[in-house]
Amino acid sequence: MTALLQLENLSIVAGDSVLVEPISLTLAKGQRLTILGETGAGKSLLIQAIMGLLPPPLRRQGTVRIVGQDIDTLSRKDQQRLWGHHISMLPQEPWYSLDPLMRSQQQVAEVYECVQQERPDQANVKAQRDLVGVGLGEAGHRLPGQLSGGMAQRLAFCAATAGGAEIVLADEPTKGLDISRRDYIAALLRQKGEDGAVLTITHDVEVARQIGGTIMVMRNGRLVEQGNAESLLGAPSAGYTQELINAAPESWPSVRRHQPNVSRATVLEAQGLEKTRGGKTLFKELDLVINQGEIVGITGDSGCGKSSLGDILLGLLPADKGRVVRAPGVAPYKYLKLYQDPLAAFASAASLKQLFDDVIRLHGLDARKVPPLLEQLRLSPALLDRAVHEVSGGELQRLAIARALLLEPVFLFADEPVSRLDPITAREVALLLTQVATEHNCAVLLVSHDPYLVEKTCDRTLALGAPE
Amino acid sequence: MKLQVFLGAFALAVGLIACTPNQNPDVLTLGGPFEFTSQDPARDGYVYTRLQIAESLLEVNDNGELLPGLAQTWDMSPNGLTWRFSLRENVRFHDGTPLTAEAVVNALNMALRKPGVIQSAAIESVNVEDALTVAVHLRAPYRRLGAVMAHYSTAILSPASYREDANVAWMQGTGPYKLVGFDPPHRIQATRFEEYWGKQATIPNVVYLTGHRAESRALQVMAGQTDIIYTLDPASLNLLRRQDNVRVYSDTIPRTIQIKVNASHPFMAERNTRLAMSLSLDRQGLSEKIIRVPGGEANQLVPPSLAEWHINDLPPIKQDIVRARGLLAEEGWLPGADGILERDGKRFQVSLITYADRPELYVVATAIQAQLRAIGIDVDVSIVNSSGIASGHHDGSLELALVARNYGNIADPLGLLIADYGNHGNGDWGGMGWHNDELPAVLEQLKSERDPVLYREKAQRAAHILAEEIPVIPVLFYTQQTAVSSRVQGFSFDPYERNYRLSEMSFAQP
Amino acid sequence: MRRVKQLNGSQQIGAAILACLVGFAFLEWLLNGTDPAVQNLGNLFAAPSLAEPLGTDQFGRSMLARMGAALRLSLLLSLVCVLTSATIGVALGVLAGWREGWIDRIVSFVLNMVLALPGLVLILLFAGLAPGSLLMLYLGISLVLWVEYFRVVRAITRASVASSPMQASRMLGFGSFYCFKRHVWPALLTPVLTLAAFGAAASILALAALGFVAVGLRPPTAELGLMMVELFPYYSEAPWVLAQPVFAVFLLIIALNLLAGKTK
Amino acid sequence: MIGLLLRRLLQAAFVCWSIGTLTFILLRLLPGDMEFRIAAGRYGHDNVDLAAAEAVRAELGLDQPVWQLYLNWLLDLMRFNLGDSLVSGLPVVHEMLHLLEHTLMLAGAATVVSLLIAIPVGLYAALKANGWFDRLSLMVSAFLRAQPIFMIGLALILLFSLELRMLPVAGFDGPRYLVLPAISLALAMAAVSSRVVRHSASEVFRSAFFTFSRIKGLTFRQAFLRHGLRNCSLPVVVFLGIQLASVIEGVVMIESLFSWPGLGHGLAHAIFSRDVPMIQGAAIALGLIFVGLNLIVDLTCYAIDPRSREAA
Repeated sequence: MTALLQLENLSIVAGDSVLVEPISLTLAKGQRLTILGETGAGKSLLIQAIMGLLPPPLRRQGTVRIVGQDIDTLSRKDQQRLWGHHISMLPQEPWYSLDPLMRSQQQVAEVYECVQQERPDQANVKAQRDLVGVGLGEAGHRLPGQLSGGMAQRLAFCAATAGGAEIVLADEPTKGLDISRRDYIAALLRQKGEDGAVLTITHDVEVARQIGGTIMVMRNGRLVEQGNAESLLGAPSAGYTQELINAAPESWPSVRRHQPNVSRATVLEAQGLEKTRGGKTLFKELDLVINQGEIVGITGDSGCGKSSLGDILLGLLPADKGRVVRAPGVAPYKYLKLYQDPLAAFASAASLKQLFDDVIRLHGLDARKVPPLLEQLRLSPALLDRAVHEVSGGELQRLAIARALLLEPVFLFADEPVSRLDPITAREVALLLTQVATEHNCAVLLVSHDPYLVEKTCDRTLALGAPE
Repeated sequence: MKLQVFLGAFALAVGLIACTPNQNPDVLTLGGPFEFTSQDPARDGYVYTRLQIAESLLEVNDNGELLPGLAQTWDMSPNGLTWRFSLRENVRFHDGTPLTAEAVVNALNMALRKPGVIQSAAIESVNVEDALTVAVHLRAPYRRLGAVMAHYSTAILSPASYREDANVAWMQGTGPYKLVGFDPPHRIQATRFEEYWGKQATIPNVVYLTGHRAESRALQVMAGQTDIIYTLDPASLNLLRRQDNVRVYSDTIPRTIQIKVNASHPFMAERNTRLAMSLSLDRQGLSEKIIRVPGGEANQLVPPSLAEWHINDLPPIKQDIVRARGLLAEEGWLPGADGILERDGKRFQVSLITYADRPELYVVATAIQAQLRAIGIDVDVSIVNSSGIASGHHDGSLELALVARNYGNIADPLGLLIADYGNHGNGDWGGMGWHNDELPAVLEQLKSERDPVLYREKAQRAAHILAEEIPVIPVLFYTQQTAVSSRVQGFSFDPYERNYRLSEMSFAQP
Repeated sequence: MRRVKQLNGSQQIGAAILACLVGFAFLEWLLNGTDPAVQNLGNLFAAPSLAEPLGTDQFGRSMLARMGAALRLSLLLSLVCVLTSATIGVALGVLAGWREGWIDRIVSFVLNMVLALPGLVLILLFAGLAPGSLLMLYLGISLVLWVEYFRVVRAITRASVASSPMQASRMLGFGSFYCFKRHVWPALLTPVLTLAAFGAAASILALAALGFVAVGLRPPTAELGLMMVELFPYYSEAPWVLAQPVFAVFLLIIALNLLAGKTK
Repeated sequence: MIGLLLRRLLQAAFVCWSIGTLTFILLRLLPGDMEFRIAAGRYGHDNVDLAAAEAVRAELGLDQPVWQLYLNWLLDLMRFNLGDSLVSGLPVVHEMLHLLEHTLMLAGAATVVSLLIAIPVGLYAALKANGWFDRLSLMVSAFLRAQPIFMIGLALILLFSLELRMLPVAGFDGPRYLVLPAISLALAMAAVSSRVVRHSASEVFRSAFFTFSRIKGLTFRQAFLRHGLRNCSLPVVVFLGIQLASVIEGVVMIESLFSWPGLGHGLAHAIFSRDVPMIQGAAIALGLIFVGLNLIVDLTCYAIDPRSREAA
């Protein structure tokens, strides 16, 4: 059995600093390898190094062999000749990797034409067959902009593999996908790995589990442990691996309280809401009551109107029908929102301290309330001296929570508050949010595409179906 | 790869163009500032007489004397009320029809329907006397009718040239060249008319191109693109004189650069003030350094070429700042803190307008502005359309105007001087707010004066009044600057600008 | 000073060139008392000397004085035009972008009218209205320039108003002025400064262009475009004199373009 | 598609009305008596006097009230009758067609030449981004952009007409006269558009989809022809639309410098002689060219970008 892809002491350096420490691996036909780790673990650099696409200040050391050829012995042109024919890559952001002006099927068909030298009509037939194979039979005439994230990734998969490459590298192929779509891509990769070789990079333990094969866990550019998927995930020896496994919402502790307290006051009530978008009815005749201090979850696939519902409840978006009633006598600024991207909550031109001071001055608050609040959210007060761009996403989201809680809100709409964060951070932030909100007696409407997350954190759940 | 192909193609294209010479051996190319919009002699007729497409009954020689044109002979009845013109035989229009008295009467009647110099003669009727004789009947004697019949606006075109409304559809003249291309306002093409009654032209084709920027006109002749450029700007003269392949001709023509003064303006009503302004001018400097043609200093309005009207023994006006200041002080003008003259708390501040049609006026105005500033007069110069002079005269807003006046417009300046000074010494282009009754009276007498000696005496008297009273300040005698490519032979310049004499020119053999 | 440090390399070069030109123009005004209109027909096209460091022109006028005057004119006119058009454009742009509705519709209507005519044609019409009037040039150029500010500012304001940071601020209870100060203005500053630099360059070129088609300023005003046209026929006789206004315009424009940063 | 045409058609009508009204108002305010200016244009500068002016006034009915003149003009405009030139007496539409022909010839030739320069230069510079050619083309472009457009024209005249004597200086009498004005205008346009081509091409070369198309196995040439060209031409075409305004401005300058008998020259001349119908005609013609060229840009974008077709 010949090795299709072989790395020997491959490391990536920038000047004097080592970004990825030496790593060796061999991938033979029929093998699947998944590298598991958080952002900043240097996983993506590894793939770029194998493809020869490292951005200039970065350098590769060690040997890469593709189908037995040491790529250092090949000219740049010959290296690129391996692309598509022997090695291919599934991109992280499929939308950006597809030509926005070309119809889906053509993007696959042209590979047959150019790489396999097929006649155009034949190429089209084959492309059509491929698309049908991944459930895109109806979408061949669409442009990438008209595809959903999952469809775009499946199209990219077809295009990347049409050239007949044995080796497929996949860089976070399931990022931002709903669970059902995520599983579909994982299945495709698993299947491809059976007649070729697949190297996948992901932070999602579930994806790694589904693809199977070998798993390597990486942290900060260093290999933590490796082993067979089942045994490694079943009984990890490294604490970090365990942490990663625990970070999946399935493994979170349930904070759900037994029954919402019926005697609590109502903070928000919606009656007969209806919203239509792009000719599709997202929901209709929807009634919802949110009581003080309770945590309500909303789930559903992307595009089902989860976020719209939250915005309608806050009055940021008009409803087509129905009305929203707030509790009488409560100041309007006590109904707030947490954004998916924490950057979206802050003005980028001012320092965090300035922004906090603005809020304190506006509402005549007590500045001494800030340090204990930050402590509660496990934040260092020194963070406030930095600019918005100088703190991590997890910290910024917690700062957003802190700023909201300063105003002692009665209702907080959290729109996918952790989906942009790394799993371990996501877990921490999500659990903190629900815990602290409860302590402050603030109702939370938590929107997430991940049913497990909602299940573990919310008092009750509202599932939105697919739009009609 | 692509780039090399492209560069190669570009070089090839440039190379091909380069192989074509700028000069065509069969075409004489002319350039000038005049834009034309119609073929009507009353509007743009000068273009067609200059290009020798249209001809008039009479011609004018360099001395301003009338010569036979389409009319071989002419005479005036003893009472001066009837003029007879006998036409040349065997003359054909460009459309092949013969020149007859009827055609001439038709052409003159068409001219009478439009404004123009022909209106200055009180013409009662124009009649066919016989097949080749035309009679013009006047209501009052008009000695200078001959000059009118030499004017471009009375050029004779065939009857087929005119539309119902008296406008010209396509010009059918009698000249040595016939019109073949008409692209207003920029291009006229003419080819030799083989059945011309006189001497055949040598050069087969002529093209006139309008170039409204003086500096690009000068460059055209340097580049060999154009053979003759009329009306050059002074700035380009030195440059052109240094070229091997260009000759520059400077011809004095009966045109004078002068300052029209509003004498009813409270500042300039006194003769002393106008004299002081005249004395402040460095005419020699203007002539040598600005116009770049030495010897153009004007001490009176009418240039030497119009001998009857020119005072030969008048001394030149020398710049005399001290005397100018003295004269102004006599009138109560004293310099203020910034050097500008003041009287009764009013600053001597006036506006001077001029127009852009003649390239040198603008430069001369700039120099005059600085020279008047030196005696304490603050002048604000603005450029207007030439029509602004006449309209400023009528609404009284004009203060000073720098103009170029053509005294040779119709071979004798009488008509022009009547227009300029006939109304108690005033006229659109002449005096303004000035009051003099002697000059108009003298001019009126000249209209019917038939004795040449008396005519001269009275003309001299008129010239003296103008020199003495200074209603208009003479500055420079105009010089026509023409640049001619060295391949052109037989060039000469008509000081009356009626005729470019193209048919006498030929190309040197290369 | 902090802003100067924020500039990149080529922007600093641009700022330095501009500072030199401004310095020259105003030092000349302070130190050199020569009247740029005083002629000396006996001293045409004098070569540069101690008395006349830049030589003299076709009327024997001091080129030092004329260059100083011309630079002051171009700089001041462009400054005033940019200030006017930026003020109007930013004010209307913020108003239209923020309020949308009828203000937006009215201003956009005027905008379409102005845009229907290419800028120079509009300036030509204005300059033709009163030839030689600095006021008309100023009005014409400003009228053309404000459109660009308006479009950019309206788009940015719209985006800012719809953005989630501003939505967040609104929910926190902040008023319009705070939202403008924190969200809209910081987003506007850089593009408006870039537009200002391009606008200044455009007005300098427009002024020169009008001088060229003879509807600009009157003689003996020292104006760079007018000087170029007047001196061009002497290109072989006195090339160093012609080179001065040409070089000055070149430096002005390149300095402003460098200062503005990347191509639009 | 229909909506696109309709929108531009509406804009064209709007242009006619607004330019007409604006020029009418502006020119009513012009200094100097109109009849004198017209008389000067008609009968020569030496023949302007009160009599000639009176004749003009009577003939053209210029003593009518202003609102009546305006109303008449609007009615004529609706019938596509732009009136007769006050100066030459010829129908304005006729004169416009003559001038329009030359302006379109100049603008068209200049655009073609500028693209012939900008596209290869921009692409080559993008291909070797930050290499010597890129830097050189940036410098040349910055140099050209720092000139008033007439300086470029004058420099070309000096070189090609006076020193090399290859080409005529000014005027129009055959295709050779087109070369210098077109190249001057083209250089000024290419100075900007070559950088736009360079920018959008390097953007495409660095884009994820271009890299992905290579990874799929396409050669550089295939990837460029199939994905690069169309994607980088879109911003270039959009930019050309923006550049149109400066092309029209350049046309006015270049026509004036080269005595080119086009609309820009005609407009400047008409403003000078206060020929109201001609000014309106020329300004409307320039405005309509502007709208027409924008329509071409729209249609080109429409052809290049399938997204806009889906949206329609």
